[in-house]
Amino acid sequence: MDLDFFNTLILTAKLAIITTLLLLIISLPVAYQLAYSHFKGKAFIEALICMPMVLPPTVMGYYLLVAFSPHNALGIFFEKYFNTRLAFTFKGIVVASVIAGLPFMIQPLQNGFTSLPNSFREASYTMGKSKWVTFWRVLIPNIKPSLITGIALTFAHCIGEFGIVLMVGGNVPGQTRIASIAIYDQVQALNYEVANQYSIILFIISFILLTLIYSINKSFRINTL
Amino acid sequence: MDLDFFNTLILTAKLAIITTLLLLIISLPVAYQLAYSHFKGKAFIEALICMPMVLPPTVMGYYLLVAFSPHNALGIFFEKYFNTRLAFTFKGIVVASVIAGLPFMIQPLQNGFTSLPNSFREASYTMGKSKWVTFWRVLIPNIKPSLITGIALTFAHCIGEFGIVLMVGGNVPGQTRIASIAIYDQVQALNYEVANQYSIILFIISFILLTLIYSINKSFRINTL
Amino acid sequence: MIEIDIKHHIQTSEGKSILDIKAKIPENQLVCISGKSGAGKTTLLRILAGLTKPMFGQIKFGDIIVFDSTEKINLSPQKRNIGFMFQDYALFPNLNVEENIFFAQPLNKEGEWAGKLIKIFDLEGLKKQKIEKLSGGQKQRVALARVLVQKAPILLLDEPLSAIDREMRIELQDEIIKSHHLLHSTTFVVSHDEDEINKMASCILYIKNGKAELVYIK
Amino acid sequence: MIEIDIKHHIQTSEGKSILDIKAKIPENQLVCISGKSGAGKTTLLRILAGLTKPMFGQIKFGDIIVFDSTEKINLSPQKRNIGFMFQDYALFPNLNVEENIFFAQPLNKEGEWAGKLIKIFDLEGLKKQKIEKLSGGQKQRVALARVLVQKAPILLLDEPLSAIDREMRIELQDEIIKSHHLLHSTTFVVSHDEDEINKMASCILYIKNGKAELVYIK
Amino acid sequence: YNHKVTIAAAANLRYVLEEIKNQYKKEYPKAEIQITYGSSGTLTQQILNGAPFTLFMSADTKFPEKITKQGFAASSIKTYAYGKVAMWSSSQEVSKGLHLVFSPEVKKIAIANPDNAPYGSNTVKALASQQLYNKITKKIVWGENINQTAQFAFSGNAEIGFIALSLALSPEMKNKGRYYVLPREICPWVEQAAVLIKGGQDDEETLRFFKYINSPACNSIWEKYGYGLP
Ligand SMILES: Nc1ncnc2c1ncn2[C@@H]1O[C@H](COP(=O)(O)OP(=O)(O)OP(=O)(O)O)[C@@H](O)[C@H]1O
Ligand SMILES: Nc1ncnc2c1ncn2[C@@H]1O[C@H](COP(=O)(O)OP(=O)(O)OP(=O)(O)O)[C@@H](O)[C@H]1O
Ligand SMILES: [Mg+2]
Ligand SMILES: [Mg+2]
Repeated sequence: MDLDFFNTLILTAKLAIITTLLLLIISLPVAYQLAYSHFKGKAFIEALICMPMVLPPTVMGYYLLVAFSPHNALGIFFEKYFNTRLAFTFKGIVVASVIAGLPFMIQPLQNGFTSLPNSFREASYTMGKSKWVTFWRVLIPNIKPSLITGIALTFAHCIGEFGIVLMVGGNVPGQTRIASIAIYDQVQALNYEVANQYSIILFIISFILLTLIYSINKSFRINTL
Repeated sequence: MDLDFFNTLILTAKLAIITTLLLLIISLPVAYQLAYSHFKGKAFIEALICMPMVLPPTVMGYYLLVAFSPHNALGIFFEKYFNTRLAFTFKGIVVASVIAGLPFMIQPLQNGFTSLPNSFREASYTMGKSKWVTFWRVLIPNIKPSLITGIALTFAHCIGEFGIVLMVGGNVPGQTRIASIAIYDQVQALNYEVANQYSIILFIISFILLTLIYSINKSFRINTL
Repeated sequence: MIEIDIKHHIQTSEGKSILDIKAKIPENQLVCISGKSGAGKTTLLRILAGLTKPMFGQIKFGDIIVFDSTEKINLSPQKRNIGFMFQDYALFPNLNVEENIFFAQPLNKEGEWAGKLIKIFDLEGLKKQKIEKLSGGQKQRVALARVLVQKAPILLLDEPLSAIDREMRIELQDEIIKSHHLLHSTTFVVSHDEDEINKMASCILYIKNGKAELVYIK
Repeated sequence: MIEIDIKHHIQTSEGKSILDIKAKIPENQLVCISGKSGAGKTTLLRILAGLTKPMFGQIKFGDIIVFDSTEKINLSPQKRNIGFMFQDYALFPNLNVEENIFFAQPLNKEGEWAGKLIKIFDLEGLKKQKIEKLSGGQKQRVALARVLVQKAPILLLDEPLSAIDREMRIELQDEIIKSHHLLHSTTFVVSHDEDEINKMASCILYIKNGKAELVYIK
Repeated sequence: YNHKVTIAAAANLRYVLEEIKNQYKKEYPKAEIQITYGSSGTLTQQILNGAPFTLFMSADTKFPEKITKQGFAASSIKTYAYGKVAMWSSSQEVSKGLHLVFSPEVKKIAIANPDNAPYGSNTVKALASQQLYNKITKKIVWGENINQTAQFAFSGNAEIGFIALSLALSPEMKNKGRYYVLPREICPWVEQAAVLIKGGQDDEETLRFFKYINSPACNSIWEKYGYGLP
C-alpha cells in the first residue's frame, strides 16, 4: 500500500468518524421528538429526512455546491460569520456527508424509541429522574440494537459515498480526497490492478470495523416482562 | 415535462417498485433468521450485508459489470441457462439495485423482529399456529414501523441510486435510463434549467410517495402490557 | 394420564439449583400448582408446553411421547395440542380484544363459543378496544378467554386470575371449572390463593426445593 | 392532607363513562384502593402521579397544588415527590436486579437501605440476575423494592403483591406497613385481596361506577 | 490559496499529463503542480462555483466556452491537442473496419454519450455518415464518459467500444485487445481545449506550464499517447 492511499484512508476514517458523531448528536434529539410527539405534519418531516436519498448524489452535491458558493446566502453567511468557505474544504464534505447520512441514523433510532414501552420513561420520571437522565440512562441503553444499526449504516454509507463528496470537495489530496474517490479515480484511469488493491484494503478494513460494531450487539434482547 | 422524461419516470417507478418487492421477499426470511437464531458468525453476516455500501457505487457497478461479463462464470451461467445477458438490460439494473439496497431493507426488519417480545411467537405456537401463520399474522403486523422504514429507505435509495445503475445499465433509453441518470446527464451538460425542472419533478413525486408511505405509520405503537 | 419425569437447571434466589419433577397425573384432573415465588411453576408449565426444553427426562401425554431426551424427541408446541395462558398475557397489540380471541379459535370449530366467552368475561363493551387501552384485569380476562376458546385437551394457566377483583374472580373460577368439565380436559392452574386452590383443585402439585409432590383432594 | 377533586373520561366495558373522584385524605394514611376490574384504580394512581392528565379538577398535596385545570397547573411526575409501582413493573431490562434498585435511589440518601431491602425481599441470590430471567413474583418483588428505596412521602402501589405466594406476601405486607410508618408517608395500595386490605388499610377508597367513597377503618 | 499550481484536467489526460509533468519537474525542480482529474462536466461545475483551479484542460471545447461565457476565464480558449476515436475490442478482429458493427457476434456497442462527450458525438456522426448508425441503434449502450465507455468494452459486456485512442494505448488496455483508428476523413479529431481560470493569469508557474504543454519538448509525448497535435 502506497503512502498516498494510506493518507487517503486516514482522511476517510476521519470523515467517517466525525460524520457519524455529528449525526449521532443531531439525530438523537430529532429521533426522540419524532418518536414521542404526535403532530400533524410528522409524515412530511419523515419523508423530508429521506429526501437527500432520492436525488443522485452528484446532483445533490451540485446543489450543495451552489448553496455553498460565495454568491449565495449560505455561502455568504459562512464567509461572514465563520470566515470560511465550505466548498472544496474538509468542513464542506463533512456538512455534505452529514446531510446525506441523515436518514440512515434518524430512522433506526426513531424505530428504537418507538418500540420501547412508555412505562420505561414513566417509571423513570416517577423516580424523580429528569428527561435528560432518563434519556441517557434508560432509553439509550435499551435501544442499543437500533443505535448500532444507525452507526453501522451511517459509517458504511459515509465510506462508500463519493458522489456528493466528489462534487463538493473537488478531490483535493489530504483535504477532500477520500478513499472512495481514490478508488473511483483509479477505475476511471483504467488502473484496475491498483483499484482492486485499494478496494480490497477498504473492503477488509470496513468489514473488520463493521463486524466489531455488530459484535457489540451480541445477544442483546429486550423482553419486557 | 417532455415525453422522454415522462418515460424515464415510468421506468424509474418500475425499477423502484420491482426492487422494493424483491428486497422484501429476500429480506424478510434473512432478517427473521438473523433476529431469532444465535450463531457464531452472526456479526460477520451482518457486516457482510452492509458491504455493498462501503464501495463507491460506480466502482461497485464496475465489479458487477465484470461479474456479468460473458467471460466470467456468472455471465456464462446466465447466457447458458437463461439465454440472457445482465449487462445493459433492465434485469441487470434490477439485480444491481437489489444488491445495493440489501442493508436498507434487512437492517430495519431485523431490528423490528428483535424488539418483539418472545412471548408473541410462543403464544401463537401454543395456539397451534404454524411458524408461517405466526410470521404473517403476528410478527409482520407488529413490526409495521420497521417495515415502513425498510420500504421507505429502499424506495428512496433506489430512486436516487445511479452510480451502479449507470455502470451496469449503460444508459439505454426505455431500458436502463432512469430519472436520476437523466438528471445527472443534464447537470453534466450544464443544462441547469432542465436539470432543475427534472429534479423538482422527481423530488415532488418522491416526496408525495414517501409521505404516503409514512402516513401508514400514523400513531402506531406497541405497548406490550 | 400425563407422565412427567424431567430434570432442569434453574437459577433461584439461593443460587443454581435443579428442578427435578416426577409426577403422574391421571386424565381429567384439575391440577393446581403451588409453590414459592421462583420455585419453578412457570418453568414447569413452559416445559409441558414445549416452550422450554428440559435438560433430561421424558414427558408423555397419554400414549404420546412429547419429550424424550435420550431419544431426542421434542414435539413442537403446535403438535402438543395445549392451551397456554402466559403470566404476562402475551396479547397481540395489533389486534383488538375480539380479534385476539378469534385468532386463537381453531378453524374447524364453530364461532358461537367465542361470542359466549366474550359475554361471560364481561368484555362485550370492550370488544373493539385496543389491547394497550385495557386495564390489567381486563387484559387478564382477554388472555384467559383466548385460551379457553381453543378447547384444548390440556390447559396450562399461569396465575390466570391474579389481577381480577374478588367477585369476578369467583365467577371466573366457576367458568374454568365448567369448561374443564365440559371439555374433559386436563387443566393445570398456577395459583397463590388458598381459597381458590381449595375450591378448584382435584389435586395439588406442590413444588418445593425443586421437587414436586402431588396431593389428591377429591 | 391530599385533596382530590377531578373528572376524567374512561372507556369501560359498559361504554364511555366518567371517573369523578372527590376525596380528602389526611396525612400518614395507608389507603387501600378497591374496585372492580376496569373501575379506574390504575387511572387514579396515574393521575396522582402526573402520568395521566385528568380532564377537569384540582389535586393538592398538602399546600401544594399539583394539578389545576382552570389555572393550567400540572406538576411533572418528577416534582410530585412520589413513588409509583407499575402494575406491569416497568423494570429496566438493561439493568440487573441490583442496578434497577440502585437506579431509583435518590442521590443524597445512604446506600444501606437498598442493601437491606434486597435482603428482606429475598433477592440476595438474584442481585446480578437479568430482568428477563426472573420469575413473575421475583419481578414484582424487585419492582416493590425499587419503589420503597426511593423513600418518597407519597407511595402509589398498583397491586404490589398480586403475583407473590401467601407466605412471602404476608411478610411483604408487613414490610410495606413498616416502611409506611417509618417514613410517615401517605401510601396508596391497590388490592383485590380482602384479607390484605383488612390487615393493611387505615382507610379504604372504594371506586364504583366512577365515584369514590372513603371509609376509615382504624 | 496555496502556492501550488492546481490544474483541473479531463480524466482521459491522466497518462499523458503525468508524463509531461514529470518531464517539466525535471526542468523546474521547484515547481509544485497538482492535477485533479475528473469529468469535464464536473470540473466545469466546480469552477463555476469557485473551485480554486488556475488552469482547466477540458476534453472538448464546449466546457471552456461555457466558462468563458460565465466570465470565469482569464484567457482565450486554446486547443492543446486533438483526440482520435478508436474502435476497440477484446474479442473481435477490428482491422476489418467499421462494418464489423453488423457482425452477429457483436451484440452490444459502447459509445460515449454524445450529449456530454465529443468522442461520442463524433463517433455517432462518423457512423451516420457511413449509413451505419440507424441500423445498429438497438445495439448501442451509452457510456457516461469516454472512460466508462472503455470499461463497458474492457469488461467484455460490449463486444466493441468506440473510445479515445489514448485509452486504447493505456497500459491496461493495450495488451487486452485490438484497436482500429477511425480515419480523420470519416471521424474528425476531437478538439481538446484549455483555458486559464481567473487568478491563473497572475500565476507565473501556471503560465509557464500552460506554455510548456504545447512546446516542442512535449510533442513526442502527445503523439506517443495517441493524440494529434494542433
Ligand atoms: N391508555 C388508556 N386509554 C384509554 N382508556 C384506557 C387506558 N387504559 C385503561 N383504559 C380504560 O379505562 C378504564 C379504567 O382502567 P384502569 O386501568 O384504571 O382500571 P383498574 O381499576 O386499574 O382495573 P384493573 O383492576 O383491571 O387493573 C378501563 O375501562 C380501561 O379500559
Ligand atoms: N428465562 C430464564 N432463564 C433463566 N432462568 C430463569 C428464566 N426465567 C426464570 N428463571 C429462573 O428460574 C426460576 C424459576 O422460575 P419460574 O418462573 O418457573 O418461577 P415461578 O414458580 O413461576 O415463580 P413465580 O410465582 O414468581 O412466577 C427462578 O428462580 C427464575 O429466576
Ligand atoms: Mg411464574
Ligand atoms: Mg389496574
